[in-house]
Amino acid sequence: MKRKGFFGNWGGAFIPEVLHQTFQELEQEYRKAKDDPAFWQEYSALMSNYSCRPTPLTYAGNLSKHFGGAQIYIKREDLNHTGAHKANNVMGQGLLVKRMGKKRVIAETGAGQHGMATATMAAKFGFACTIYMGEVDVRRQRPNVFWMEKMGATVVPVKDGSRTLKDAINEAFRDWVTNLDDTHYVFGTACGPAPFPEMVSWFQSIIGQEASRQIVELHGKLPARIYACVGGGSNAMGIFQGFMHDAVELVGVEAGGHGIASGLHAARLCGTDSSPGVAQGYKTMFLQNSDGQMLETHSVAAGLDYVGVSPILSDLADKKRVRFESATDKEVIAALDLTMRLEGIIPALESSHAFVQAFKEAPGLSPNDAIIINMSGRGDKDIFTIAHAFDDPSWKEFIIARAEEYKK
Amino acid sequence: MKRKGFFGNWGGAFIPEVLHQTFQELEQEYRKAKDDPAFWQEYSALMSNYSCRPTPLTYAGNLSKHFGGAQIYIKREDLNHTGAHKANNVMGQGLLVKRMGKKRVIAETGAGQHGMATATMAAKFGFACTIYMGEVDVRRQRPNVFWMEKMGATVVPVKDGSRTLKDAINEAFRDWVTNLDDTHYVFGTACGPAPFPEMVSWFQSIIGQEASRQIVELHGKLPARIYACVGGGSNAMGIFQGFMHDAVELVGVEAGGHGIASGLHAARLCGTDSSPGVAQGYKTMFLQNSDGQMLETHSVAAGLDYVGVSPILSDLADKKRVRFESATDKEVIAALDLTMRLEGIIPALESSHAFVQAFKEAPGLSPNDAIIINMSGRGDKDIFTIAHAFDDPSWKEFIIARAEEYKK
Amino acid sequence: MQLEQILKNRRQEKEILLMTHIVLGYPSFEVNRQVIRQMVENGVDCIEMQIPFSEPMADGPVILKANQESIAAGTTIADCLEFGAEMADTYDIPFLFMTYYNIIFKYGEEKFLQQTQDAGLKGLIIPDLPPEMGEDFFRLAEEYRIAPILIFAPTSTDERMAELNHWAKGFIYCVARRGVTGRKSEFGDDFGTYLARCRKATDLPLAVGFGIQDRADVQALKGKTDMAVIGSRTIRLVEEEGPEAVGGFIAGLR
Amino acid sequence: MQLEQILKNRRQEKEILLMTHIVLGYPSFEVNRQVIRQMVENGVDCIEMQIPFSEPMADGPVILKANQESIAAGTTIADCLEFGAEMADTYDIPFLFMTYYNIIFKYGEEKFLQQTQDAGLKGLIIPDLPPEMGEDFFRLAEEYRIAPILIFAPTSTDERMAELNHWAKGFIYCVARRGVTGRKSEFGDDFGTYLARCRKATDLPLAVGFGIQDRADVQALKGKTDMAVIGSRTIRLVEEEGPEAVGGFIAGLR
Ligand SMILES: Cc1ncc(COP(=O)(O)O)c(C=O)c1O
Ligand SMILES: Cc1ncc(COP(=O)(O)O)c(C=O)c1O
Repeated sequence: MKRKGFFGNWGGAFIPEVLHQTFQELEQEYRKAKDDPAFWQEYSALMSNYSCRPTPLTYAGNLSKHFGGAQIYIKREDLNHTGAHKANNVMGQGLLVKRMGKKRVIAETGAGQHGMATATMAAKFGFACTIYMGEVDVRRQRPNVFWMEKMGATVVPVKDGSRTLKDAINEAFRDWVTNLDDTHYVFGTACGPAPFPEMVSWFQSIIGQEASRQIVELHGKLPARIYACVGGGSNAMGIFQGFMHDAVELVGVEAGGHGIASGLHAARLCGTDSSPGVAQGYKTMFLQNSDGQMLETHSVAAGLDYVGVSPILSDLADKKRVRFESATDKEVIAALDLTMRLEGIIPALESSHAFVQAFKEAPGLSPNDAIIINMSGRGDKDIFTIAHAFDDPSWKEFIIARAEEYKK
Repeated sequence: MKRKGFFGNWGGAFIPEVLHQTFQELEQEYRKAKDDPAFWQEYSALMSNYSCRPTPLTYAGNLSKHFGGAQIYIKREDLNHTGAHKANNVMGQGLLVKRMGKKRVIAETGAGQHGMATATMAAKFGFACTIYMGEVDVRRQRPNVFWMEKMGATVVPVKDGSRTLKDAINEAFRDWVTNLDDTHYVFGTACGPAPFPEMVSWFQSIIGQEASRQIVELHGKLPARIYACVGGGSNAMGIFQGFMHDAVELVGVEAGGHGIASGLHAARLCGTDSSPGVAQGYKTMFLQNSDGQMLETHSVAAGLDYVGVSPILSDLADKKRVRFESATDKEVIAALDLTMRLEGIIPALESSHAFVQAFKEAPGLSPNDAIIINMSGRGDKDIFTIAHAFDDPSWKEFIIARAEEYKK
Repeated sequence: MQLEQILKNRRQEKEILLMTHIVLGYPSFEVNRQVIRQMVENGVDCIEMQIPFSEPMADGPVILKANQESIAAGTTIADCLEFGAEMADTYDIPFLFMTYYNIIFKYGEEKFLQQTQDAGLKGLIIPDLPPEMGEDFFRLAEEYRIAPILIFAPTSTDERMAELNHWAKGFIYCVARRGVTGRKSEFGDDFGTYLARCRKATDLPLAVGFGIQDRADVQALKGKTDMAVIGSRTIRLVEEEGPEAVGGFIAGLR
Repeated sequence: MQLEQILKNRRQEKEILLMTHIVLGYPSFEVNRQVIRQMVENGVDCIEMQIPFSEPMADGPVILKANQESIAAGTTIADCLEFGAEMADTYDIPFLFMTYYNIIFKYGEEKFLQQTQDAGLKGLIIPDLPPEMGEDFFRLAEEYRIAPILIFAPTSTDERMAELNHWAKGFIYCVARRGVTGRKSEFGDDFGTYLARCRKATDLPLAVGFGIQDRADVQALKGKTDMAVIGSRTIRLVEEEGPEAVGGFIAGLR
């Protein structure tokens, strides 16, 4: 028997009683929207008029030649307004918030992309907006913070716990239980209590819908494999859903950080440091110690640096429908470098994880095969991290010179 | 009698003899491409697969309501790959370079957008690439420099003259006359010697082609007015061409800097400090003194900070087909602020000039009228300038803290 | 005797009962001991001991910080169970564990219940385990005679209260307002209506918690509820004035 | 006498003529005077005086910098015309103005030609004014008997050379290579072929410029061209060793 909100063993809604009613209403509104074809139409019209959907599926001729195996295609979620797939989910939830008549939205953010997208949506829909962001991430993603504030959002740096994504989520929940009457919590990924995993995946499925049509147009047949990075799992779910019932291998790539053996990573479905758990309102594989306390995670990519993972992906891992791999920080920087040089495309650090695994496997496939890499976002936002990772001397000089001006 | 390469009194190709043959070949290749319907098809397929054309025409409902006059639509060139309309021109020239069999491209850049676009195109097409950029602009647009270098381009800071766009152009010409056999100079705007003004405008006309179709779809009829910022004039020419023969008022907005009266601006077609001249290979209205020496210009927007202007626009100004206005730095920051807050959209500082004028005029038009603002690019690239203009304290703290790390 | 009965008996003798809260291992088990001793000596009727969790989603800043520091200091679940046993053995009032579900889930539900029973504790408060997420667990708890304390919130409908009552044992924890622990609550008209709804929905004793700060608050609750819950207030007191201050504070509440 | 004839006469007496170049007002008109005096005294046959322009697109770093510093020091077109008149009046060799077209265009073409003629100058080199961009101007120049010097480049086709020859007066300036002024040129086989093409295309005297540095370069050109042009080399010399060094340098070239 399928339990409501569960995917196999995973999911559910482990929420404080005060939120019970709010979730009932959200669930209802979501079901109504899902059953209403006009809603999806409104959603996809919004995404094509305000963002630029359908996003292209770019053929990466130079990378394909370089690796001499599969034909490599890149799904360009970076071309969305605000620069990542996060916009899809957020605009969809924005429409729901309007339907529910709420006036304020809150969100957590790691890489800042989801915060940017939410602040943007709030400006567009005229909602008040508060964004919770781990203090570590505020530091990693300062430009995004600046833009969120300019868009009228209040950004609250979260100083508890590991001061990253999970702590921002806890803090957002604390806000929500306090202000639930007028506030909607725009969850940023396919995690959290039901109906979020399913609902976020639904909005993101627009990626896979487009990609499955586009690859057949361009390549003449379905791809052999699809690669997506996995933070919470929303971009992966988004593209995977277009190919779930086809003979297409789906590969999720987690943050390998300094290496799986180092303990400094965020590999929940392909590592050995995770175990089943219940936190942040849902049941999934968590990086936790034997007492059930969550571990610190690490990734060069703020958006992958998370202890949990979509319960839907945990289920697909159980069912072996999705294969999970990991990419180390070092591999990520190398793949990013190659992609910039050969294709003139700058993937976000998060997205670059998917590129790493695709590059490892492309040479072993036939030139008749296509693979798709889901490029979840663009790397501009990561300039502070990337310039740092490349140890760029003129960047450093520039920052030092700017600082001198500001000190005057 | 129409002289070849002239638009009314303006234009021509005032070039050193050593370039004569190169321009002949370029002119020929351009004519061939223009007469070949397959070329435009290839071009627009590239733009839709690699960038995300057609870019949306976004209805700005909140701004429209705010001003209570015309319905405001925004043409979203910011959603292009690399973040500005510059990509259109560059990809088009890239295809020509391939046809000409050259292996290296050079370009000047002011805002860095054209340099970014050229470096990107070079990576995609496998060309060697050198970008000339005024030293002042290198400082203003450091992030773009970083990405250009990562894309494999060599960025040369130009230390002569006013160390801005015009000097970068001179320097690029010096490279070109030296390396003309294997090198194409990807001119970045609708200026320079013929056939550049016409050719760049042709590639950019894709904006107007789309917009004229889109506005009728969305608004049911043609717009009353169109606003575009004018640096060299390429984005303005791009959108204007879609409406040239219609009863649509075309408005070009130049950089008013600290105000027209201050002398610190870049107003060539609506100010009083310019006069006819010949420089950088073409004849147009230049900001120059009575001896014919070029003046220093000023704008908060690096991409508008230029002494000359498209000869085609000088002609359209003569013919009163396009009206020219200017926006001051201060007005630009205010318009940018409003647009971020009300629509969740971040226009580039250059593009924000067009917003200023549209905001001034929208209240005086009827709600039955539509106006289009050409949003030539996104403002992310301008974070260092914008955060500075807003005097954001946490941004300053952040930069200072980063600098401290780098000093260790 | 089971929790419900113990509280009902005590209620016979007092106008209002007091439940207090501590975070285990914060600032240390030794201080916990001192604090609990003073609480018991000053007439507290029930104590909830929070086993720290790294993600205390329903707690406010004071308890959040206490959780994190306790974990950072090395507190383990085994330590907490052991300490719980010691307290239940030492004092003749009911003790409860309060914690988030993951702690129990990860430890093993049955093993945890078994040890809780062995330790002599009477109940469990798990703010993130609504009954529909833990049907098996609720059945097991019954087996091990550990009362699962359920929570009513101002947002709970009458139907929801009825459903919760169906699963609840021991008493009902009525949170006084929206929000997390630690901030002050107002006990106005809305609160009265809400509490009346709670009363109608269950025969179990009612405890009111979230933001109860002082004597005035406790007085205001007399006649309206069976038990007042003092949470973050004592943690702050210990932080600011040391464990010795707890006795006087408790004594002055009723 | 017109420029072509003057040069042809001088060529009767010398194996190769020398043309030198200065940037007016750099580092000052006073230094220009000293330098020109030494040039004339040491047998230079023709001098091009560059009127500075803020955008000297065809010039390399040395001349570029000289242009900018001259303008920054306040040099005006009127100063240049006046100084030109003084030189033409003082010395019995042909003087030319070299400048970019905007200087003339902005000053007024006819007024500029009139004053150039009045000053006694013989010709004009305008690197950014190909004849098809200046038909009217070329006709006016003829009227005022100012020779418009045109440029052949290694990239010019035979047809192009013929067309240029049609407009040219005085002599043809053959640039030795691609690129801007200032870098050294190689006079190899390709150069020989190129120069032969130039010779065939015109009856005017041929001058070769761009990158001629020393005696060896000038020697190599003997018999192949009528005149060698020394450009940035003397500017660098003045910068490094002062104006006094020019005389000896010029004397040693032939
Ligand atoms: C660009 C980008 N890609 C990927 C992710 C990871 O999230 P998810 O796994 O939900 O797609 C993030 C999260 O912030 C992101 O910004
Ligand atoms: C975003 C943007 N808009 C406008 C301009 C101005 O150029 P143009 O007038 O050629 O469109 C630039 C130039 O760099 C630019 O980057």
